[in-house]
Amino acid sequence: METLDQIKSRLTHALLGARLEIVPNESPSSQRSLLVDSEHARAVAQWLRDDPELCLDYCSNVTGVDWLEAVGKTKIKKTVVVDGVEKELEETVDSLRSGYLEAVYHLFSMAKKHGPVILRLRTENRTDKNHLPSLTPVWHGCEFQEREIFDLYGVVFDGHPDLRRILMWDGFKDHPMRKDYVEPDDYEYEPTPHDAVLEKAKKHQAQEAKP
Amino acid sequence: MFNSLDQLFVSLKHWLVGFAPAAWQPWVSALISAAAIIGVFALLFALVTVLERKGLGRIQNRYGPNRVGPAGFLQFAADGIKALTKEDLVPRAADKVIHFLAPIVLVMPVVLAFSVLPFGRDMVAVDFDAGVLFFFAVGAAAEVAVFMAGWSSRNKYSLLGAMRAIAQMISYEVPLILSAVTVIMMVGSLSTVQIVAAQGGYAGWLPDWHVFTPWGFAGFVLFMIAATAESNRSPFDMPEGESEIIAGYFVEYSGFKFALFFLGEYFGMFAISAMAITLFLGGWHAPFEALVWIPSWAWFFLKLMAIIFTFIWIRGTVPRLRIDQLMNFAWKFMLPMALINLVAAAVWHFMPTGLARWLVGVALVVGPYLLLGRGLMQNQNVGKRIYRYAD
Amino acid sequence: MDEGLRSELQKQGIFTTTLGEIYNWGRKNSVWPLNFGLACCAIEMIATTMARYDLARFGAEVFRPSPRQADLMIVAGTVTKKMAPQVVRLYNQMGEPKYVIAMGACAISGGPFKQGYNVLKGIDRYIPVDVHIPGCPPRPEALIHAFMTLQQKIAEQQLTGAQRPRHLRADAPSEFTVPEFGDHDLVPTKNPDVWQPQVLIRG
Amino acid sequence: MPPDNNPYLVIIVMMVAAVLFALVPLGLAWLWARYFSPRKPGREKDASYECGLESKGNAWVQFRSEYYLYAIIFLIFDVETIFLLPFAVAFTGLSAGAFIAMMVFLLLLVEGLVWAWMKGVLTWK
Amino acid sequence: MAVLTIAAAVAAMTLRNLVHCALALTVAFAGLAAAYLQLDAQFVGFAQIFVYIGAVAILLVFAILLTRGGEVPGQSVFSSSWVWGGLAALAVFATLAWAIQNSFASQREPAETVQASVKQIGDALMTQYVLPLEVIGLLLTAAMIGAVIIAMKEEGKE
Amino acid sequence: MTPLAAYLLLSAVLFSIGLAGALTRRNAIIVLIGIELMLNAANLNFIAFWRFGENPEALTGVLFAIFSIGIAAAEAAVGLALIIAIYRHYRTANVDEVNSLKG
Amino acid sequence: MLGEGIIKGMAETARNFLGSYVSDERLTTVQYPEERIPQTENARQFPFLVHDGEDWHKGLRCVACQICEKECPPKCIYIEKSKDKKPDYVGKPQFYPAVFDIDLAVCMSCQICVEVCPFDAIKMNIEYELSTADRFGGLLVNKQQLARPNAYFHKIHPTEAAEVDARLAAEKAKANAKAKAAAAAATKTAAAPPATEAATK
Amino acid sequence: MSHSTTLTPTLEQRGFAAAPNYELLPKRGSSGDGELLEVSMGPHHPSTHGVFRMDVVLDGERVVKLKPVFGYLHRNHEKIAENTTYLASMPYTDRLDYFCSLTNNWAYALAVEKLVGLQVPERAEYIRVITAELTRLQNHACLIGFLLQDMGASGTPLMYAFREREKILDLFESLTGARMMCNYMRFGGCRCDLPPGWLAQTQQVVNETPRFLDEFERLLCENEILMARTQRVGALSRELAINTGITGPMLRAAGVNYDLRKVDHYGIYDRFEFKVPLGDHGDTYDRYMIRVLEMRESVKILRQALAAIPDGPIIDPKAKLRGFRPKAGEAYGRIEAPKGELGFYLISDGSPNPYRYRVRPPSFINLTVLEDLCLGHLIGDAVIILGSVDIVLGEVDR
Ligand code: SF4
Ligand code: SF4
Ligand code: SF4
Repeated sequence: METLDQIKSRLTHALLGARLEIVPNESPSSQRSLLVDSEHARAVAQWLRDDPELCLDYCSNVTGVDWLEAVGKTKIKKTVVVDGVEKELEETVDSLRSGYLEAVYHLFSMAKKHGPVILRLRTENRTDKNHLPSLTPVWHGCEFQEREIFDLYGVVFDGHPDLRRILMWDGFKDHPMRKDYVEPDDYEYEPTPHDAVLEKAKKHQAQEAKP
Repeated sequence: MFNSLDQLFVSLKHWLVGFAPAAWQPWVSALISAAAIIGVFALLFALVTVLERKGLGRIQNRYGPNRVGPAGFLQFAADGIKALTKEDLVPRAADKVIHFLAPIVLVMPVVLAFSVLPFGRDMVAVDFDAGVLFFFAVGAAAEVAVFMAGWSSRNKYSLLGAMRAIAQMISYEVPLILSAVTVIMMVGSLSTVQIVAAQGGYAGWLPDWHVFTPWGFAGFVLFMIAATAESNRSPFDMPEGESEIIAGYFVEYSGFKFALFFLGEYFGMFAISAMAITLFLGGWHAPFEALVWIPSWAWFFLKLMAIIFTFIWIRGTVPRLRIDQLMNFAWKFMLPMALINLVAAAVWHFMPTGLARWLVGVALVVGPYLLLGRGLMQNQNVGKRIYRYAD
Repeated sequence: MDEGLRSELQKQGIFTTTLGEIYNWGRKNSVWPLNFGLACCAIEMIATTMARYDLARFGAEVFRPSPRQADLMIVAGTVTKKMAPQVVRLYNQMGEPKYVIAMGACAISGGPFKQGYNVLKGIDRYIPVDVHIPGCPPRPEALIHAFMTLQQKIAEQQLTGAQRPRHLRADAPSEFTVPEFGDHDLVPTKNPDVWQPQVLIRG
Repeated sequence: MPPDNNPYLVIIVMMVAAVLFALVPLGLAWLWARYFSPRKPGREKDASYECGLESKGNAWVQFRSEYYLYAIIFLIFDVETIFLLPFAVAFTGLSAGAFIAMMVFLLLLVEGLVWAWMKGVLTWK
Repeated sequence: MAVLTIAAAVAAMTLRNLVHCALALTVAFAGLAAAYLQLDAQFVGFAQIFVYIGAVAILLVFAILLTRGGEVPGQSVFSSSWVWGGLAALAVFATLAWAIQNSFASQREPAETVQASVKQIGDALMTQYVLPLEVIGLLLTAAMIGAVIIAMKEEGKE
Repeated sequence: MTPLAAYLLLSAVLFSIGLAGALTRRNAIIVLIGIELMLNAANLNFIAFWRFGENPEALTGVLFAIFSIGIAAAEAAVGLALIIAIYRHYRTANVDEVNSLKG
Repeated sequence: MLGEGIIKGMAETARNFLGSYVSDERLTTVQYPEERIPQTENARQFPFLVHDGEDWHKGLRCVACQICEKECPPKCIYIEKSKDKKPDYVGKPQFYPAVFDIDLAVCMSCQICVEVCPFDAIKMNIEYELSTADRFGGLLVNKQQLARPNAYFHKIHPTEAAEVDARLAAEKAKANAKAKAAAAAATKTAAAPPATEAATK
Repeated sequence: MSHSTTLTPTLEQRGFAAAPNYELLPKRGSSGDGELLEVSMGPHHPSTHGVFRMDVVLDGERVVKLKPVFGYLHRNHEKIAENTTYLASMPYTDRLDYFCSLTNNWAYALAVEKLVGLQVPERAEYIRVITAELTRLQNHACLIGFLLQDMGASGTPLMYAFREREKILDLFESLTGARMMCNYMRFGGCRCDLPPGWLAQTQQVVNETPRFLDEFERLLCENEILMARTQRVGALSRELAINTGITGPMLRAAGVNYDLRKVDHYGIYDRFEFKVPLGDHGDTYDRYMIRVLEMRESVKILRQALAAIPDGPIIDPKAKLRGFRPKAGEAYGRIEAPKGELGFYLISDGSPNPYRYRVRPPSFINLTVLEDLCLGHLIGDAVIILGSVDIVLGEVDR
């Protein structure tokens, strides 16, 4: 299979105007990914699927990721965010990044038996500009997974055929997989409390005592 | 000695009736018959529920119930007590009156059906001239009961189950009766007693049972298949189709009403098996001339148990049919076969005794069977397959 | 039943005693479970009914799919908040007498998943549980043991008197509030009639 | 069985016995509930069962006509049986002509059946 | 028996719920069957049960469910011209009753023993009544085909 | 034995009830039920007259009754089929409404 | 031919039915309360605390290091360290658990506590008959209920217990040697507090 | 269920919020005959394999609309994993697909190994293959049993399947200590070595398996009822299967040759000789038969692995139990679990807890086509189609 760089260069030729970026990965797995802007995501996906060389006909995994507002000292977030790969950039962009939601697509080819090519889409922020194009029209297999991301992260996929909550009930208001989700306080009794549980327990008790 | 044993119950009844004043004697006699029939079959029901569970267990490499009472045989008593004391729920939306009546309406006809069945020599409650017709006519009332149960519960599953049940029962009733008609043709009577009497002889080592003729065998098989369907037993247990529509038409029944449905179903199964025995298996006649010393009623119940065991055995083996396949099977296989069998029986009657008669009879039955069977399979595009492998 | 209890009961008449014994005998030997599995524990529940362990020996293999005909609800697995109303409703729709076995850590307390936002921290918040089986999943033998514990419990119940079980008392409720789906959590989060949290805070 | 007995008497007694057979346990159950284990209807408890969900919509809906088609054919064959049975009983003493007459009767019905078969009525849709 | 039959018939005509009507009708049929049996027409009696309870009732019930008749209608169940209909029926009844009362035939005594064994019926059917039999066969076939055609949904339509 | 008049009266009552129902009810199915009831009443007459008749050996009444049962059943099948067809067309099985709808 | 497969299947069930009367393989039921499937050596159900010697309280190996509490995935262990030190510690000063509770209603039998415990103090029991009507009284177990003698450990997991004993003995020997050396060193200077404490016990 | 749906404000503007669930079809069928009946099957239903729910709209008995409803077993596995250490998630993976805890373990271990670059010793690889194939055997056996149960066989096939499963579970128990929740694999190897005599025992079980398979085939594979009920029912086309990302036996039944054991060459599957059975129709019968045939292939692999297992260490010495902090980065590891491609996607930020932990559950994605498969079939078919998809709610809802 071609390397990600080759794919990127071919893509930039094929789809003018698509803003592509390679997100590095420093772990030994070195599975790097391709960051695509939302306007061209659908076209890029289509191209990746239909390109005879690549033939990425199989979208295996769709993941939502929640990146909070950059909290200082977390290195990885900076490296992911910043287009430069260089480490020296880290200090300069310190805690400037705003939070966003991300959808990661792992693509494989069943015909050519290769992969993965990893596609990343990012929303502008975590609150109101939380829209991404749905890739379900390209790969049917994304349907439930995108719904799940919608449910748990609150990413709205435009063009999704049936976007509604999937795991939580319909009236549910939060997006529980977000990092800043606060669980409902249904603590009542915990025989073995410590650490976070203990904190919660104490808070609950204080609340009980209040009224 | 033989006679007294054989007529044990008959004499017992006469003896008992003798105590009553003359004017009451018919009443007492009828009462004793009714009580005996209900009592014996209620016991048999209790026994069979335990035996079925144990038998299924054995088929499935386990013991089955074996702790309640000696070897688990009191299981039914526990179940009965439980059912009696269980809360009786009637859904709010249900049609209360019909909901209440349905199990009773189900039990009544199946009990009535027993009254024309000869359980032994001289052991029949009533010998109607049109006994077989009575049997089927009364059996038809069970359909109404099933409908009442399913409809009155006002539950989606129960209604679906009831519709399925009725569709299935009416579809299999036609072949059921048609296969019985062959016997009636040969015997020339609708009376169950006479049908049994006609099978009393022994031709060589084979008894004169109808099942030992080509048309009789085919008729018996058809009758049994239809009987399985009529009594909602696997593989025709669609109306209850647990994996599809929960418990079918009695989803909403609890407590003893539910038990009555259970009872009704088993009684129906007994009755129809007994009818099969009467029509095809020589009723209470012994299979070998040498064995006639065994009382007739013992033979009858032995045969009944054998058929019930087969029911259990089948239930332990096969998966359920689908509703459309079930209907197809009834109308496109069973019904034509039953009609052809009618002709086969007539031909058998008109041909002289001899090998030729056997050959023609067998050909008339087996030929259509193969044809129709093939047609059925091909129609569904069903068959074995060969698979390929990739490295 | 021990002698002292028996003589005491004799005052109320030997009739109720024997009747009660027959009643208990029938009930305890014919406990039909609801065909109801939630998660991993359900597989062990199924395994219990299979040949190797054979729950049928106790006359309990009749897994009824309809709650109307079932006596025992084996809550086998994780009860999520999304599932909890249905579980309670099913319980409500069972006819008395009815029993509940909470099988496995999840059913008792939320178990390994008790930190989850969608996991109910124990089914006994909404319905009364007769027997708890710890384990994740409990071995099939443990389920049989629990079943025998339940039988024991039934055998000890009395037909009359103040001690008689819930289902024999006219004033005791036989159905419990079904929680509703709220904005963030179930409403209510527990049923105080059934479950009162113990006061135990340490550390 | 004394033959002089009125057979319908037995049937009536059987019927009554059967009804009693069903009613007595139900009565016992009722008594039990009355004295020991009170019935406790409730809003949820008496609601229709639907897999643990609240049942929505009416269960009494309009069904498809295919059930009815089967019922028609069944009815016709049922009626046919009524004629077939006397024939069958008389069969042994019948002439070939009468037999043929019956066959014609049957054939007419079979024709109807074949027509229905060809028309696809017998195929569950 | 007669009282039950009449009551059931009345119920069948007046109940609001169609399914109840059908079930009441079933009871009425059963009552009639009992009357046949009383009249020593065993075969006819059983045939009555067999056909009416076993088949016609089922057919009715299916038809009711197919037309969504299971529900209790909101408005009156009687047609607008019910008064006239009732009066007409009453008039008919009066006439009939009068005729029965005054006819000499009603004083007739029954024959001592009648034999209507199935065998005789069969013999009669196959000899004297062969033609009606064939006609009935034709009629049944025609009815089946006709009913099926009517009840089958028109292809392609709707 | 019960006199003939009783049977005839029963038959008449049933006939009238059937007629009344057929004439007064709105639902076509009930109308059909009424007609069915009338036919049965007639059947009862056949049997009664046969039983009390001059010549019970002739079996005429019995055979008539059998034929009549067959015909009535066929009629019911066709009638109900018609009702179903009408229902499908007009979405109602009420005679009045169908009348007023015409079509 | 239609029906052939069904007959084959019925032959198979018949074989099983008849076989259940003659062969064990076709009747696999182990009738639980009377017969039991023997538990293997590796079997695990719930944790217990090992103690050496007769006195469960004194002999507890646990030093309340709280590692298991931290690592337990569902957080079902609750430990409170003692204020005073463990009387018989070797090496670094150690505590004993003042409270050591495990909520069996939560425990997922994952054995992680056992794996991470550096002192071989917590091991897996094989008892499973713990069903109870009393959720809190029956399933929240304290250290006394958890304590089992080493002999019990040997009984249920002989191989593992032998290994542990050998390792502990070796460690002890090493520690003793160390202590001796320390003591030797101490005699040169002054008596070290730990050594005296150990001596009093 | 309360339908007071309110999501984020943006959604309300988009009009999503008003939709309670999905809109129902008009009350009359397209055929203009009979009313549509809306039935929910599940969450408490004998044959939805747990707490799955299908909202079905029936036209007579025919399915005209089917919507799967999930979440009744949503146990927040991913959230919990993100709040705990890498190791502590291992026992949780057992509870994903609770039939196949060992393959789940393996997939997770594989992903972590990719993330931190651990080398699995030879012996551990063999153990993994053996346990994974045993898992496959028991999973497929049970699945077939359940499928037939759904078809209405009164327990017998399921009992026979569980009889075999018990044998394999005994092996698991003597190896890992638990019957179902094995929690056996560790990053870089396995938790403990094989107990003495285990291999011989396994060999015996493996040798007996073909006999069981023969029995099973005699019992049912030629059964006319089974064939009639499964053939041509729920046929899945190749194209749809690929586009939907169907994996596992379901994909191969549709005729696509894609087996991760052959494609990814993970573990040491290269060393074994086995074939991949493929179906041509993609219907329920194919899905059933492919599993039967795969079991035979598994037996082949097991025979080879048992013969060739070497001695040696069972865990990478670099792996440590506590204080495990992978470098920042991400990895996606996947294996061919019995139900299909089981993948784990991990993002590490250098802390002891994964920043993002995602499971790619095969049966969840395989369910995407459920509606396509069921439409136009009868309700009885929908049940067995669902059965043949082979779902386990633990991993569908996580
Ligand atoms: S207790 Fe354990 S095995 Fe049971 S459902 Fe919960 S996680 Fe699964
Ligand atoms: S059991 Fe072990 S790990 Fe846990 S506190 Fe005690 S010594 Fe530490
Ligand atoms: S076995 Fe697992 S869950 Fe149980 S106490 Fe130990 S670490 Fe906690």
